[in-house]
Order: sequence, then structure tokens, then C-alpha cells
Amino acid sequence: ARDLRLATTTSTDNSGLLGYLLPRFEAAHGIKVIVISVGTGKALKLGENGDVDVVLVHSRPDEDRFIEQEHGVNRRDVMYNDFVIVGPLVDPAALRGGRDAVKAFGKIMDARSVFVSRGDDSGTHKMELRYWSELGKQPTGNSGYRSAGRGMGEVLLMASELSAYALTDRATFYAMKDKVDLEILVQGDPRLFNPYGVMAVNPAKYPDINFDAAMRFIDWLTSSQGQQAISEFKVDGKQLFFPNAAP
Amino acid sequence: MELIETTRQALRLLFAGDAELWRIVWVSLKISVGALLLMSPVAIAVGYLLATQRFPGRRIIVVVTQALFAFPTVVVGLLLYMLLSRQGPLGSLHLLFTQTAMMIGQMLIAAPILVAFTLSAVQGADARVRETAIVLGAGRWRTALTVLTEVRFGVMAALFNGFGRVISEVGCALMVGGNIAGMTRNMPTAIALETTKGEFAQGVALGIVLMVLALGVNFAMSWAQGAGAQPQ
Amino acid sequence: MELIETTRQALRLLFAGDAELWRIVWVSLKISVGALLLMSPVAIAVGYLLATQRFPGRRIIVVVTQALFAFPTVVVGLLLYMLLSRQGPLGSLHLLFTQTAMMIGQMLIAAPILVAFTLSAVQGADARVRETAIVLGAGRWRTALTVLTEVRFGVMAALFNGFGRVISEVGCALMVGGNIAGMTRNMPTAIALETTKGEFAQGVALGIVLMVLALGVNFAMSWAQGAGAQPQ
Amino acid sequence: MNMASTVPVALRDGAGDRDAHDRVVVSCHGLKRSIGAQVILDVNRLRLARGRIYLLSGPNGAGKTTLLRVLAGLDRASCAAFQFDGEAIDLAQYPQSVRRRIGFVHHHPLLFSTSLHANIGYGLKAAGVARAEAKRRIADAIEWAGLGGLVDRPSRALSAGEKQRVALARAHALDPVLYLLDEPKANLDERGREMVTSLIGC
Amino acid sequence: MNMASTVPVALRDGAGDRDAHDRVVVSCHGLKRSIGAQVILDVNRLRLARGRIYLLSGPNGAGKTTLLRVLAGLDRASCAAFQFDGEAIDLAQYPQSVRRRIGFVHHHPLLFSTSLHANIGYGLKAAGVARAEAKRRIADAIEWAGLGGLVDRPSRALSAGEKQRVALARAHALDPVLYLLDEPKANLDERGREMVTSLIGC
Ligand SMILES: Nc1ncnc2c1ncn2[C@@H]1O[C@H](COP(=O)(O)OP(=O)(O)OP(=O)(O)O)[C@@H](O)[C@H]1O
Ligand SMILES: Nc1ncnc2c1ncn2[C@@H]1O[C@H](COP(=O)(O)OP(=O)(O)OP(=O)(O)O)[C@@H](O)[C@H]1O
Ligand SMILES: [Mg+2]
Ligand SMILES: [Mg+2]
Repeated sequence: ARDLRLATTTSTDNSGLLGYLLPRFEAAHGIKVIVISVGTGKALKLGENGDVDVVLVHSRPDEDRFIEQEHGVNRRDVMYNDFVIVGPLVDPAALRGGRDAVKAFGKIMDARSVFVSRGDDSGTHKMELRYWSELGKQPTGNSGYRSAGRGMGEVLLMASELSAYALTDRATFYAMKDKVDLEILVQGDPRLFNPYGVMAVNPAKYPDINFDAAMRFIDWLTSSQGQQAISEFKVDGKQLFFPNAAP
Repeated sequence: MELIETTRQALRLLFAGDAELWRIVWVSLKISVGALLLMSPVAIAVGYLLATQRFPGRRIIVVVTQALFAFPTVVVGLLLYMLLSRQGPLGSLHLLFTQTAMMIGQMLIAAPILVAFTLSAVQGADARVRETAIVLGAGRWRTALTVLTEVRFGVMAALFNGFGRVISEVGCALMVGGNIAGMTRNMPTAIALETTKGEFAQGVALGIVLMVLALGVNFAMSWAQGAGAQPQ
Repeated sequence: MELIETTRQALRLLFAGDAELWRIVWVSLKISVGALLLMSPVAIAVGYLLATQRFPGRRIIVVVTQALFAFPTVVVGLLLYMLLSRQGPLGSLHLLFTQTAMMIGQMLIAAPILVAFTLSAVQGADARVRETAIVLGAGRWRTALTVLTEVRFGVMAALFNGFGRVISEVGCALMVGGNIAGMTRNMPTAIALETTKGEFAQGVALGIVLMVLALGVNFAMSWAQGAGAQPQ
Repeated sequence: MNMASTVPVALRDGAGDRDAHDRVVVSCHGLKRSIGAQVILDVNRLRLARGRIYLLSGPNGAGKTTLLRVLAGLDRASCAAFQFDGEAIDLAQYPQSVRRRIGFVHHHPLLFSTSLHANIGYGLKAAGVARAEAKRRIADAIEWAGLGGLVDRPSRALSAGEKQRVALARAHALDPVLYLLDEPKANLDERGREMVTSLIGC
Repeated sequence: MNMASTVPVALRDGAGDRDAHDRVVVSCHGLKRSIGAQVILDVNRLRLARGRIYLLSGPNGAGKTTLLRVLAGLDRASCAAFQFDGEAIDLAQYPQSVRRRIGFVHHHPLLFSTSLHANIGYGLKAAGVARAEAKRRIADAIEWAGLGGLVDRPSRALSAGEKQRVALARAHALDPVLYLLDEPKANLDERGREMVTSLIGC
């Protein structure tokens, strides 16, 4: 069978999730999966241009637009993990133990603490912007706000260097935990929920796309087997991704 | 220190013949050496012609070639992507995310470097070299070969620089190669990946492995070329 | 086509004096020109000495310098990061994620290029240039200046190449600059960002703006230097 | 006449007897080279006959070198009817076949940074002379120029006169019809000057 | 004796009358230069006195150029007791002050790609001669060498003899004690040779 090209975000690849899932899928279906791990924006662009067969990302509004504009079909929920607000141990804005993400952002702003933003239109960045707008504030009103324009790992390192706060997905934070002097200060807010969606590139647009393999991949990922594998994947004994595909 | 330990470990893996590391090394070398071998005859010829022929617009071409040094490799990658993408004019060739695409990108990146430095080497040569070849009855090709042989250190420097540039560039390789494990992952994209993961020591170690390779290639090249760079 | 439209738009923004774009351009130029101005006197002097002095180990230094071309800029960035990071030996200077750090990185990146090409230019010069200066009573400095003036096209090519390399490099700038909007975002890191976002046309447009700038700088440099690159 | 600023142009005698017209090797009208407003060469009529030696004489800057370079096709010049050995030639597009019948030696010749053998054999190789034949002719030229003791020296190490001899041997090996020698004796000792004399007969 | 392969070494006469010993400008013992196994210069004893002209004569490759280069400090040589104007000198560390008292002209001189004025003034500038004074001396040298008509030409465009004259003027402008001229007349016409004669007296 022809190889399947998957464009996905760095969080799924760098956390080791794909390394755990794909051999199982490949064994079951005899289809080799080629992973191109990039930012959400670029992953969707590759799908839009028909350069990959299937896309696995986390930015619901962008995903919906992708389907709406008929670049993709068959979008399915796969799993979620969650965002957490991390910061330096000294915690100058006193966020520790909080649950409310929007309130935490307000405290950061009031304390004029340094906050490092992804600033790259990624799913994480868009989530962050939602909290600011719920707060009713312009993030740039804070002189400590740094729009970094970089990936999650780099933003965590930068926050650690600058003793700053940051919004991150839990998987990347665990993967980077040993390298940064940061800890989770705020978690558990339902608004911090981070869902991943998978979708096939529209075969009507690109007839020679590997649509069959893409569908099989989506089916497997949302099947009980795939869902179970996701929940079995652990880093340091902790589960990072929680399957939530509709049966 | 962690850095030294990791580097030692990386070099140990290299010499122990670690399959994963060697595959990456091999992809790097194959693509970059290939790109250089394919591009240098053309680029050296162009540089030679620019140095020896006068025609209107020559000066402009020279300055533009030198300005192309400033063209970020990622933009080369973007343009090539647009060409090779399924929607692009060459989409039907299905070259995207292949080593071939990476090689084409590196050829484009190497070209201005090779042209400009050949040009400056030939321009710096004593005019009598070319004249002597001509009056002794050498044709265009032999004359060119003679001149280039006489300025071989300059041509060599062009090749070294071109090689260094392509084997270490990451922007284009990521864009058209995709950093696919086991297929299009080369040293620089592997380093970039380690960096994103925060594995700095690992990244530096791979960088040092790359340096060791480049040193090896450069020594081999300068040895093959004989004599070596002696002051006059 | 989208690409042409976006590029036209980017150039329009540039010439309309768009504050955001110009700040990025200004950061780029300031850092790269600064790095080149600070590094070139030293690097040119080193290249000149390597070309004119004989001492044991000289050949090795030359080959290593050329191999440094292959040192990925991101690895330079990593090493500098380790130095400047809070835990690093120079952490107390708080230089990480500043333009100063980017400039230091670019100086390191430019150094081997400037050294190697000055060396090859001086080595290619007629030995009588130096001898004539010496017998006419010129001291070391004047002799060096005379030789470098006679091989100015080669030195110029070194500067062009060095400038092109640093103004377009992204690995080190991202690593030690951090691509912070309004502070350390320069043209290449802005391009990298557009690329990650999937805004490919935007990335290419910025790349073309960068090229236009480089062309401007190169024309200015070659104009300031006079005569221009003529064939002999 | 002033030897040191004298440049000989020599033509080897063709075999057999032909009439005077046949004996003309180079002829042209209105040979003129100017750079900007400055005319640096202006020869009304030029005729070089086989078997003769011409000494160009004139003060420094008279245009002697320029004339030789124009005749060798190294410098451009405007010219009405340039003929070489009866053949009409466009000076700007000097044909290789004609080049091989001319032996031009720079005033201060340049040797390629190859071996002495390779230098002398360069033109033979370019002309496609067979290896054995080329080898013989190189050996002859080395013997003729008395270069036997120098064959192992790097060519950049040779003295001015030694270089001059190698360059003469290099031209000699090609056995040209016309020699264009720019101040060929300036660097040479007694022995070397005899060599030039034997080459061109003066 | 063979003019074309003859190299003059000339010393200007010092002012005033001194005894014979005072008049020695250069002296040394056992001057020797070898490259690898090959000895290319071996002079037992060398004494150059003020006011005299020495013509080095010998076949091509005899070492004439080498001797001049060694005396000018351009080539290394081993040597027992090198003295310049009574001062003991380490040949490997030729002091600049001595250099300025020597006028060395290459066999085939090189002009810097600057103007003719800048070429002639180069040594004066290096010696820190004041601008007005330098200007005067440059003008003198140009007049002396008859270069008036060439001042606007790019230096690479000059003919061999013209270059030679510029180089002589360049050395002359420095008014050195010792001239080391490598085949200075080889490229020159009658007028130029007279110039050299006026310079060194032969
Ligand atoms: N690196 C070297 N290896 C071998 N021989 C050398 C080297 N350098 C110079 N020589 C030889 O030293 C000799 C002396 O050269 P020099 O230039 O001093 O001669 P010269 O007397 O000036 O001759 P000419 O009249 O031809 O100018 C020459 O035979 C030359 O080949
Ligand atoms: N580009 C140029 N611009 C102005 N003048 C030039 C240019 N090129 C050559 N000339 C002049 O043309 C003249 C002819 O030079 P040429 O070398 O032919 O003289 P020559 O007779 O060989 O003199 P010599 O005896 O000194 O070798 C010289 O006066 C030279 O300065
Ligand atoms: Mg001449
Ligand atoms: Mg000599």
C-alpha cells in the first residue's frame, strides 16, 4: 500500500505519542505513516495544498474553517489533553493553586509580571488570546508581555530564563520538565481543555490523494483499539492524552 | 560537563556505527555532495564567463549574485515548495518531501556562492594566464580549465564555502524535505529537532559530528587537490 | 498569483514606511551591519596574517576555518545560549534574548567566512605588492593596508558573503534572540514565523524585501568602494 | 637603434620557392587601436613577409607591445583587410588554426604552475599532437633551450632568464610560422641570446 | 661582460671626506642562501663602498636577483656579520630605518593600482614626509623621469618601459643611500637609460 502522509503538530510527535501509536497502526494495516511535524498553521496549509493525506492538529476554529472551505473531510475528535499555566517557583503574581485561567491572566497583568506568549497563531496561542479577550484586556497593555513567535518548547525555555509565566500544553511541559525551572501553577479549568482533531484531505480536490489510507488511519485512531492505545501512552507513569472520540 | 559528555557519546555512537546516526549522516552527505557535484560545473562555468566576458548588464548580474547570499534558505525552500507542491507547476513530479527536492534546494543555495567566488578568483588571476593559454592555441575549454587550475585555491575555497553552506542549512531542508525520520532527516534538521525539544547538548553534539564530517571532507578535498594552501 | 500580490504588498508596506515592518528591517540591519563592522577588522587581520605568515599549524588552522563554514548557525546559537543562560558562565550579564546576544552570535558566524576569504584573496595577490610596500619603507600596518587595498575585490566579496550570511541566518538569531516582537524579531526570524504559521506567501514576500535591502547595501558598498568589479 | 626597446617580429622561411606575393604572411591596412580619445596604435599599412625579421623600434610607450598583442589577437584593433597566409581573418575572432601558427612570447612571460615539461608541452597538447611525438618535441625543446638542469624545479622558483627560456622553448616546440617576441633578449645571458638568434636569425 | 644580464648595485657618494673605512656601506661574511639541498647564493665576503657602482654579472640563474633580494631583506639568508652604514643588522629583522635608505627596484616592477602620484609618493608617505615637501619631491621625480604626460593614465595601462620609469622615480623620490636595481635598463629606451645613468652614474 502507498505510504500515508500525516501532518501534525510538534506536541504529538515530540511527546512520543506518535512513536507509540504509529507502529500499532502500521502493524494492523500494513501502511507506513510518514510524519511531518510542524506548527498547526503549517500543517493545515500542507493539507490545503494537498501535500499530505491526513492532518492531526489542535485548533478547533481553524479546523472548522478547513472543513468549511472544503479542504478536508471527515473531521473527528480524537483526544484531548489540557493546557496549564506555568511559572517560576517564586510566583510573583501569586497564581499557585488557582483553577481559573482567566483570573490568573488578570493577576499576571496586575502584577506586571513577565509573560511569554507563543505569538505564532498556533492552537496554544489562539487559546491564550481567548483568555485575554474574556478578561477584556489587551495583552500588550502589560509591559512584561513578550510575543515570542516560537514553538512550545522554546517558549518554555524562554520563560524559564526570564522567570516568566507561560501557557503550555501539559504534554510538552512534561517532556521539558527537567530542562526548565518552572512549575504548574494553574490547572483544571474546563476552559483549559485542548482537543485534537483529525481529518482527511478532500479527495474531491485531489483525486490522487491517499484517501483510503487516510480514512483507515482516522478509523483506527477513533476505534476502540486506537483510543485504548492513546490512554495507554504514559510519560513517567502519567497519562498525557485522553481519548474522546465519539463512537 | 554535560556538553562534553554528550559530544563524546555522539562521537562514540558515530564510530561505533550506530545505524540511526549513520543514516542521518549518510542522508546529509549524499544530498550535499550530490548537490555540489551537480551544481559546481555549471556554476563554475558561469563564474568564469562572468569574469572573462564583457557584456551589458554584467555588473548588475555580479551584484545581484552577491546579494543572493542574503536570500534566506527558508525562502528558497518556500519557493521550491510552491513549485513542487501538488498545486504547483511541478506538482505532478511528486518530488515534495523527498531527498531529490532537498538536493534541488541545495543546488539553488550553492549556486550564487559558487558563481561569485569563482568569479572573484578568476578575476584575481594574472591576465597573462589566460593570454598564454590562448596564444599557445588552447580552445575555450582548455583555456578555462587552465585558468581555473591556476586559481584552484580560490575555486577550492568556493567549494568549501558552498559545501559548508549546504550541509549546514536547515531552512530549505525542513521546508521541502519535511524532516521525515529515516527518509529526509539530515544532520541540520535533526539538530533543529533536538533544539525544539530542548535537548541542547544533543544538538551541539550532532553539530560537532557535522564539523568532524566537514573537516574530513575538506581534508579529503584539499588532499585530493594536492599541494595545499601554501603562502606564496 | 498570490505570491506576486503578496510581494507587491510587502514592498508597498516597506516604501509606505509601515512601522512594524520597518522596525523589523531596522533590527536586522542594525545587528548585521554592527556585527560586520565589529568583526571585520579582526577577522581581516587574522586572514591577512594567515596568508602572509608561516608558522607550524597554519595549514590546520586554515582547513579548520573552512570547515567552520559547515557549523550550523543553530549550533553557534546553542553554544552561545549555554554561555549566556542564567546557569551559564556569563549568565549574570543578562544578555540572553537581547539584540546584543544576536550581534555576538552573528560576529561568531561571520568570523570564519571573513577570515577564509581574506586569506584566499591575499594569498592570490601578486607577491610583489607586499614586497614593493616593504622596500618602500612601509611598516606592518601600511603594508597590510596596501595589500588589502590591492585585493579589495576579494575583501569585498568576503564582506558581501559575510553580510549575506548573517543577515539571512535564522538559527542563532532565534536561539539567542528569541524572535520577540518589537525587540529581537528580525527579517529571518519573522520569515521563519510566517512559515510556521503557514503564511508562505508572506514569508516569501519578506524574503524578497530582505533581498532588496541586501541589494541596496551591496550596491552602496560596491559604490563606496569605487571602480566596481571590472574584468581585468 | 636601441636594442633594449626593440621588439623583433620574425618569420620563418617557408620551404620551396614561391613568388613574392606568396611570401607575404601578414598584411593589413589601417591598423588602429584607440582607448578612449587616445590613439595608441596607428599603422597605415603592414606587410610581413616569410623569412624576414622585423625589429620594432621606438621609445617607451610607442606601441610596440600593443602591435604584437594585436597581431596575436590579444588586443582588439580596427583594421581594414587583415590577411594571414593568404587567408582573410577577422581580428576579433582570431581562429585557433591561425593561433597555432604564431609564437607569441610576453615581454615578461608567465609559466603555468605545472611542471616545466607540462609548460613546454602545453601547446602541443592543445594542438592534439600524439603523446610520443609530443614527448620527443618537448625533449628537443628542452635540449635546445639548455633547460636540462631545471626540469625538477617548481616553475615559480625559476629566475627571470630561466623563465624567459622556458617560454621561448614553449613557443619553439610549436614550430610556428611567425614569431612575435616582445623584448626577448632583455632577460637573457650570452647563451640565451644565442638561442634567440638561432630562433629568429638576429 | 653582458649588459642584459647585468644588475647594478649603486651607492651614492656621501657628503664630506671620510677615510676608507667610513665609506663602507654594506659589509658581511659568508652570505649564503639555500633552498632544500640546493645552494643558490654563496658569497664569501661582500663589501659595498659609498660612491661606487657594482655590476653583478653572471649567467641566468647565477643568483644576481637573489643577492639583491637578500640585501633588500626580501629573501632570508644566513650571514655572519651584516653591517649597514656601520650598524650591525639582523637580516631576518631588517629594520625599517635601514629599508628607507635602500632603493630596491624589481626586475619587473609592480605599480600599485592607485594613481601615478600616489605610487611615487608612497615611500614618502610611509616615511612621514610632510605633505608640501612630499608634493614637491613627487613633482621633482615626475619631471626627472619624464613622466609628465602619463600622470592621468591608470597605472595598469602603462607600457613596460613606462612602468619601469615610474618605479625608478618612486625609488628616486626617497633619495636612498643604496640603490639595488635588478636589470634596470632592460625595458628602457635611450632616454630611460640616460635616466638610470644619471641615477647611478653608469
Ligand atoms: N625554491 C627554489 N627551488 C629551487 N631552485 C630555486 C628556488 N628559488 C630559486 N631557485 C634557483 O636559484 C637560482 C638563482 O635565481 P636568481 O633569480 O637569483 O638568478 P639571476 O642571477 O637573477 O638570473 P637571471 O639573470 O635569469 O635573472 C635560479 O637558478 C633559480 O632556479
Ligand atoms: N587603457 C589605456 N589608457 C591609456 N593609455 C593606454 C592604455 N593602455 C595602453 N596605453 C598606452 O599605450 C601606449 C603603448 O603601450 P605599449 O605597451 O604598446 O608600448 P611599448 O612600445 O611596448 O613600450 P615599452 O618599450 O615601454 O614596452 C603606452 O603609452 C600606454 O601608456
Ligand atoms: Mg613593450
Ligand atoms: Mg634575475
